[in-house]
Amino acid sequence: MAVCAAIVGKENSPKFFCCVNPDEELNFQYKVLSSLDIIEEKLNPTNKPGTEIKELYLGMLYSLETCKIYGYVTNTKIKFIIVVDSSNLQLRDNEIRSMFSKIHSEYADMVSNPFYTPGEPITSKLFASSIKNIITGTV
Amino acid sequence: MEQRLIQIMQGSPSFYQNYFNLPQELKVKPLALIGFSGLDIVNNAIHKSVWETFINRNEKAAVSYKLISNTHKFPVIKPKRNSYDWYVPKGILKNNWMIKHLNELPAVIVIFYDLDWKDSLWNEKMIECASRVQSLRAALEGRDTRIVVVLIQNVLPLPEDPLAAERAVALCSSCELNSQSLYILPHGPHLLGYTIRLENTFFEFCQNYYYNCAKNVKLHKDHLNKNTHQYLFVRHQFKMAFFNELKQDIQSAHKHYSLSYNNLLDIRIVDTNALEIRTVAGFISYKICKLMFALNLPRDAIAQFKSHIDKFKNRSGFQELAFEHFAWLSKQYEIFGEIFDDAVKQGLPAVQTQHPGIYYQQGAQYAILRKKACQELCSKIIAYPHPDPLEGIERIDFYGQRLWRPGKMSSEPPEPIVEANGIQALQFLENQINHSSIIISLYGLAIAQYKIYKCPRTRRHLVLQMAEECYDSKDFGKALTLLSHMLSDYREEKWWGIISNILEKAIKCAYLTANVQDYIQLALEILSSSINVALEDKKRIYENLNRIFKKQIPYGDPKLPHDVLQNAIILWQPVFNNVEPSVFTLDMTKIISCVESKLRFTKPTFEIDQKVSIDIFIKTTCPFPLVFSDISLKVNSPCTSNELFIDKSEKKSLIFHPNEVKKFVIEFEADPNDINKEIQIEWMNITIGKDSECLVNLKFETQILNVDNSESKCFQKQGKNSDFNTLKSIHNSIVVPRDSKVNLKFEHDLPALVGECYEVYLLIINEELSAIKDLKVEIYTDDGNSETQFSSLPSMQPEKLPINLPVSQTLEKDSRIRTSIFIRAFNPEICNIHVKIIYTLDSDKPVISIKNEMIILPVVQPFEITTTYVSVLMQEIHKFYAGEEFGVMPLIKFLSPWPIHIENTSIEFLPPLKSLETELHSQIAGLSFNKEEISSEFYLALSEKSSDQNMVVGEYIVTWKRENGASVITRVPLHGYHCDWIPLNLKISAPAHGFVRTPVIIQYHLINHSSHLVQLDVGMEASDGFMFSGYRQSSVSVLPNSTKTLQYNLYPLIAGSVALPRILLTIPENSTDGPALRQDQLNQLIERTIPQYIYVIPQIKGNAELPEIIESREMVLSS
Amino acid sequence: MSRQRFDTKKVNSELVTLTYGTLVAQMVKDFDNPDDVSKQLDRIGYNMGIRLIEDFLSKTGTGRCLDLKDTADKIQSAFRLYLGVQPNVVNWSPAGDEFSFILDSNPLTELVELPEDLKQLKYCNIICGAIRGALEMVQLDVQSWVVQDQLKGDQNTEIRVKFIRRLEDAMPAGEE
Amino acid sequence: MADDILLDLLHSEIVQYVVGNNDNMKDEDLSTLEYIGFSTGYRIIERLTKEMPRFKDELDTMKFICTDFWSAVYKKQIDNLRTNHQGVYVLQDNVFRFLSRLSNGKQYLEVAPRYVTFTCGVIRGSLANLNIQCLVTAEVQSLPSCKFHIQVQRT
Repeated sequence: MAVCAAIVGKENSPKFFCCVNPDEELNFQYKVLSSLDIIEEKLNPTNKPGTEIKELYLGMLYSLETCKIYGYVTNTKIKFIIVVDSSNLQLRDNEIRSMFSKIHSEYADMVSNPFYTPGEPITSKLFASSIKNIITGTV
Repeated sequence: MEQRLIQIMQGSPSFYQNYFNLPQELKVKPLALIGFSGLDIVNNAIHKSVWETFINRNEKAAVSYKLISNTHKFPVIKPKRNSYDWYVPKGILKNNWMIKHLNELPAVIVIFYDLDWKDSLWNEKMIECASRVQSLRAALEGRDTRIVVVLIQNVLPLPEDPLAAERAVALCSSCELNSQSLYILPHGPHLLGYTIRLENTFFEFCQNYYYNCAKNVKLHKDHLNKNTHQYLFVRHQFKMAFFNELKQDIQSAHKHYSLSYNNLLDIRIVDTNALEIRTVAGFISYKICKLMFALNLPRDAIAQFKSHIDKFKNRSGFQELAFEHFAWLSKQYEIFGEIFDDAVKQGLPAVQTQHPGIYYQQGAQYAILRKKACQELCSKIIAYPHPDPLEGIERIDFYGQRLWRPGKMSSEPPEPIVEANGIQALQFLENQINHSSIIISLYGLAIAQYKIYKCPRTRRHLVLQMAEECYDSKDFGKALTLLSHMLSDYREEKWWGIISNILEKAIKCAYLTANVQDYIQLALEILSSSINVALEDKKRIYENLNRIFKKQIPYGDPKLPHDVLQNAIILWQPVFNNVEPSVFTLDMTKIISCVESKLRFTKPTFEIDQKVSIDIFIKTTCPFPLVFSDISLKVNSPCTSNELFIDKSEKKSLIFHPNEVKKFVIEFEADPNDINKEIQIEWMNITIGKDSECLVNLKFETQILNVDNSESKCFQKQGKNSDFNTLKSIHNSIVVPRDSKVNLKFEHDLPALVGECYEVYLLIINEELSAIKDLKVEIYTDDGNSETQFSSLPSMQPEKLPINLPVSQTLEKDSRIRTSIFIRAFNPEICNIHVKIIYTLDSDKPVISIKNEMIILPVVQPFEITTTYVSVLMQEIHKFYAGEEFGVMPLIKFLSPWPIHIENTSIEFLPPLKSLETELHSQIAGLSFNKEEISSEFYLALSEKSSDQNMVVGEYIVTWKRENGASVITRVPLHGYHCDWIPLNLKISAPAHGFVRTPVIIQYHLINHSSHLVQLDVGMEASDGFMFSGYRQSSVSVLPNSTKTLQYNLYPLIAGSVALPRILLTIPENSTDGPALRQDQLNQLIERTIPQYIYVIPQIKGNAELPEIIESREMVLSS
Repeated sequence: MSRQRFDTKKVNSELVTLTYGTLVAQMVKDFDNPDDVSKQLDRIGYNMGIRLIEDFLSKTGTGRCLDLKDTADKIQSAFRLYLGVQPNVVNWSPAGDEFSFILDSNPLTELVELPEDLKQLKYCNIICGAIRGALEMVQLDVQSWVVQDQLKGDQNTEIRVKFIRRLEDAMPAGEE
Repeated sequence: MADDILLDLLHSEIVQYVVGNNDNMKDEDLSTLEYIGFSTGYRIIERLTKEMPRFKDELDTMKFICTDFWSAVYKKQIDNLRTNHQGVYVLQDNVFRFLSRLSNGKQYLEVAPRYVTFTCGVIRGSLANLNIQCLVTAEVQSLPSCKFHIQVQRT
C-alpha cells in the first residue's frame, strides 16, 4: 500500500491530498511539490524527439531514504502522484500502475459531477474515501 | 570549504576545527618531488632565472620542485626489518607518511653547478662539485633517490668539442656518476627549451624511483600474515596506490586503493578502532571516488560512495559521541559533493536526478542530526576536563586514533576515567560548534546546484529549510527575508497548506524582529479564508493587528520560549515611541489577503455630460470584523490623474463582517479633454486606522489583478444572478462625446447617376434645450482614393475631403438650417458619405457634442451605349473597306430609374473616318426616355484608309439631364473594326421598284480606285423573274482610277419581291498581271453591295410613264 | 478516420448524463430557488415526453394501453429502452390507481453529488415530467413525483405515478 | 445506457431553455448555450482520453477530436477536415446531427445558430481541457451541413 496520493492541477496547484497518516500531509506536500520539477522535465516538449513518454504513467520520479515517489499525468495535464514508503518492497511497479489508472477513473467520474467546478480543490468525501481505499489496497 | 569552517569555529581549539576535515596531504594531487640543490636564487641572478624558468611554467609535467639547502635534513631512514613476525602495527596510516613523500623526500636531486668546459679553474671546481655530490649522497644513504648534476654554462656547447667530451668523462668519474646523470644547461636565449628537456628527463627518473618504491613495498607483503597484520595489508596497498599516484599512473593507483579499501573492510570493528577505521575508510574511499571521476567512471564513483556510506552508516560507535558519527557522514557527503562538482567543472555531464546538490543536501541533513545529537549529549557539558586529555594532539602518530589512547590495540580494555575525560573533552568542544552555519552553508551549496539542474521547487523547499535553520539559530531577520522571498512563488501555484505553514513562521519572525510593516501584511494574509491556521491563532493575530493600529505593542506567540519573547519586546519598545503617527503602505497586489475587491466601470463608455461611475465591491474573508477608515481609487486618463474617495456622507458603514460583500460607488465628471480617450483605474487604496495613531494603506494595483486565467476561471460563467466570485473586474472605460439632440435629415433622389452632379440636401434642426454655437458640418468618406468628386458648390468645383459645409456658426433652439453637398461619381459603386456635426451647447455648461450620420449612396450608370455597323444593304458588318461607305448605329439603353432627357447627341469622327453627311444632327435630341428604353440613330460614314487593327470610329457625345436637373455631357468612344483595301468597288443604280412588264434599267458601276488595270469576266445569271438585255457574258477591263458602267435592261415578268439576276465577277484565268484581288473578295464585294431582290409592282392600268428614278439615285450615289 | 475507438452508445449515454447535469447546474445559477429549478426540470421532462411517445410507439409498435397495469409495463419497457435500466413496478395502491418504479441504478444521477445547499433539489424531476407528458399523449392524465432519491442517500430511487383521469378528447400537444 | 433520441430531445430543450421565447434572431445571446456545451465537453473529454496514449502535439489532439471524438458523439465521421497548419482547423459535417431534423429553408437557416452553438461549446470545452485554448465558430450555408471553424489561440 502507498502512504500518500496527491492530485495536482494543470497549473500545478494542489487539488487533492490523501495521506494514510494525516499528520504527515505537510511533509508530503513538500515532497510532491518537488516531484513536479521532475515531471516538468520529463514532459518538457523541448526534449529531443523519440524520448517523449507516450504512456500516461511516468514511473518512479525519485526516491529518498524515506520514500519513493511515482507520477502519472493525464492527457489533460492533471498530475497524479503516489508516495510509497521506501521500506515497502513488495509493492510492484504494475500495482502502482493499476493504482494510478483506478485513481484516474475516479477522477474522471468526479469531474463528471456537474456541481464540481474543474480546477477547484476537490472536497468530495466520497472521492476522498475511494482514493484512500485505492492506495490502502482495500479495493 | 576549509575557510568557511574555520571562520565558523572561532573560539574552539584549532585542532577541532579540522577534526572532521580531510588532511591537506590527502586532498592535494600528488606530484613527483624533485629537489634542486646549489641554486642561490637570492644573490645569483642567473640561478634565479633558472629556478623561475623551471617553476613558472603553465604546462609543467606532474612534478613539484623544492630547493634543498646544503644543511637540509632528510627524513631518517628506518632500519630495514627482515622479519615481521614480532611486529605489531600500532595503527593503519601514519599521519606523516604522505607528507614525507610529498614534501621531504625527493625522487630526484639535481645539483646545479656553474662550470664551463673552458673554465680556467676547471680542476678545483670539478673537485668541489664532486664533494657536493658526495655529501648529498651521504645524506641520502640507503635511499634510491637519483642524483643528477647540471652544469650551468655561459657559452653555448659546440657540436664537436673534444675538450668537452674529455672533461665530461673526467667529471663523471670524479663524482662517481654515470654519464646519464650529467647535464649541461647553457644559460642563454634557449634556456626554456633546455629546461623542458631536462624536466622530462627528471620526470622519467621520478617515475622509475616511485616504481621502485612501490615494488619495495610489495616485497614486504610476503612477510605479512592475515591475523596480526591486517592493518599492514591496508597500509601497504595504500602506499603502493600513493606511489602510483606520484608516478601519475592512476589506473594502478585506483587498483591498489580499492584493494586497500577491501582489506580495511576485512578488519573487525570494535569500539576502540571504530574511529580509526572509519576515518581511514573515508580517506581511501575519497581517493577511489576521485580517481574514478578522473578515469571518467562517474557511475562507479557514485556506486562506490553509496556502498561506502551503507557500510558505515550504522556504525555510530560510542553513543556519547554520536555527533561525531553524524559529523563524519555529513562530511562524507559534502566532500563527495565537492569532487562530483569538480568533475562537472571538468566537463562531466550531470542530470536532474544525479548531481552534486543531492549530496550537499544529504550533508545538510546529517549536519542537522549532528546538531540534534550535540544538543542531546553536550548541552550539559559546561567544563573542559583537566588534565587536558587531548594534550599532545599534534604528536599523535596515526590518523583517526583516540588521542587519549594512541596506538592501543583493540585487545586491551580502555581505562574508564581517561575514556570519560576524553569523551567529555570532545563533547565540550562539539558544544562550541556553530552547527547552524555549517548546515546553512551546506544548504547554500545544495540550492546553487538545484538551481542549475532545473529544480525550482526543490530549490524553494531547501531555501525554506535554510530559513528554518536561520530561525533555529535565532537569525530571525534572515529567516524572514528568505521566507517572504519564497512566499510569492508558492502563492503562484496556490499551495495553501505550505503557504499557511510559511506564513506562520514568517509572522513569528516579523514579530521577533519587530518588523511592523511585514507583520501587518502577513497578518492580513493569514486572516484570509484560504489560509488554514488555527482559529485561536488567527484571533491572536487579529487582536495584535488592532493593537498595532492603536500603536500598542502586540503580544507574542505564547508557544515561543520566554527569553526569545523578552528580546522581542525590547525590540518593539522604540517602534511606537515617536509622537507623530506611523504610516505604513502595503502592496497587497500580489498577495491573497483577507480583503478581496472587484472594481468595475459601470459602462464600457461614458458620455461626457454624464457622470463616470465605478462600482467597488469589497469582501473580507477575515473571521473577525474589519474596520476601514477610507477607500479611494486612483483613476488615470491621458490628461488627468486623480485620487477619488468614496463619499462618506452616505453613511455607509466601513465595518466589514466575515464574508460580507459591500458595494461602494464612486462618481466623477470626466474632463472634456479626455473625449475618445481611455480612463483606467490604477489602484485602489484601503486605509485602516486613524492618522492620530497609526495609518495603514492597503494598495491594490489593478494591472496584475486581472491576469488570472486559471482553469476554474473559464467556468465562471455568470448565471442570471451573479455573486462576488463570478463578478468580473473592469478597469478601464472610454469617455465619448455626449449623444447629440440635433436632428439631421437628408433629402435626395437615390440613386446618383454616374457623371451627374448629385446634390444632397442636409437639413439640421436644433432640438437641444438651448441654442448651439461653433457649429461645424463636416463631410468625409472612408476611402480617400476613390475619384468621386465632392463640392460644397453647385459649380461642382472639386474640393478636398473633409469638407466643411458653409453653415452659420450658431443655431437657435428649434430653428433649422439647410445646406447641400454636391457629389460627382465616375463609377457605379456604393459610396458611403459621413456627415459629422460638431458644436458646443450655448449654455452655462458648454459641452462639445458630436453627431455622426452616414449617407449610403448607390451610384448607377444612367445608360449604357453600344454601337453596331451596317453595310449599305443594312446588314451588320464586322469589317470596313477603304472607300466603301457604311452605317454607324449607336444604341442607348437607359438604366436610370429616373427619366432621362436627351438634349443632344452627335458623333465626332476620327480621321481617316469621315461622315458622309453634309451636317450631322441628332435624331433623338429633345426626347425623354424611361428605364429599359433603348434609343438608336444612324450615321453614314466611310474610311479613307485601310487599317489592320480595330479603328476608333470617333466619339459619341450625349448631352443629357434628369428632368429639371443640370445637363451632363457623356462622351463614349465608338470602337470599330479592321479596314481592308481592295482595288475594286462596286455600285448599282436601280430604281426603288419596277412594274410588271415595264422595262427597268439597271447599271453596275465597277470603280477601280487602284493605279492598275483591273480585268474581269462579268456574267449575268438567268432569272425566271426577268427577261433582260445586255451582255450575258463579257470580259471588261477597268482603267486605273476610273469607273466602268455596265447597263442592263430588265423586263420584270412577275410581281413581288423578285430575285434580281445575279451578277458574277470572276478573275480571268489568262489574266497575266492580276492586281491584289481574289475571287472570294469579289464574291464578298457583291454580297455587300448588290441587293438580291427588287420589288416589282403589278401593272398600273392606263399608260405608264417612266419615273425619273435613275437620276435621283445617281445623285445620292455621287454625293 | 476509419477506425472506431469508442462504444458510441456508451458515449452518447454519458453525453446525455453530462449535458443534463450541466443544464441543471446552469439552472441553479439562473434561479435563486431550487424549487423553481425542480419545476423547470419537470417541464422540460414533460416536453420531452410528449415527443418521446411517438418514438416509443413506433419503436415498440404497441397500441393503446388496456389498463394502468399495462401502462406501467409499457413505461417499464420505456425505461429499459431509453435509460437502459429495468425498474420494478411495486407499491400498487389498494385502489390500483397508483404505483411506483424502483430504480436501483439511475444513469442520470450516477456521477452526481448534490452539494449541501441543494438538498431539496429534485434532480430527477425530468423523469416524472417525461412520464406525465408521454401519457398525456395517450389520453392519460397522471401525476408523477420522486419519492426516494439515491442522490439524497436513499437506498434506491423511487418514482411514484398516480392516475388522475382518462382524457376524452386529445389535448393539443405542447403546454397545457 | 441512455438512448440517442434522448440527447436530441434534451438538446432541443436546452436550446428552448436558453433562447426562451425570444424571436429576433439578430444577435441573440447564445453564450449560455455555448457554456453548457463547454462544460459538457470539458468533462466528457476527461473520460474519453482516459485510455489514450499521450497526445504528441496539437495536430495529434485535433485529429483525435475530429475523428474518434466526433464519430463517437455525432454518430458519423467528419466529412472534411482542413487546416492551414497555423492553428486554423475547419471541420465540415454534411449532415450535422442537430441540424438533420430542421428542414431546409430561409427561416430555418435563421435559427440554425441555435442548433450549432452547443456543439461549438463542446468542441471548445474538450480542447480547453486538452490545453488548447481556442475560438470555435460555426457556419451554416445550407442545411443540414455545417462547418466548424476552430481558431487556436497561441499565447
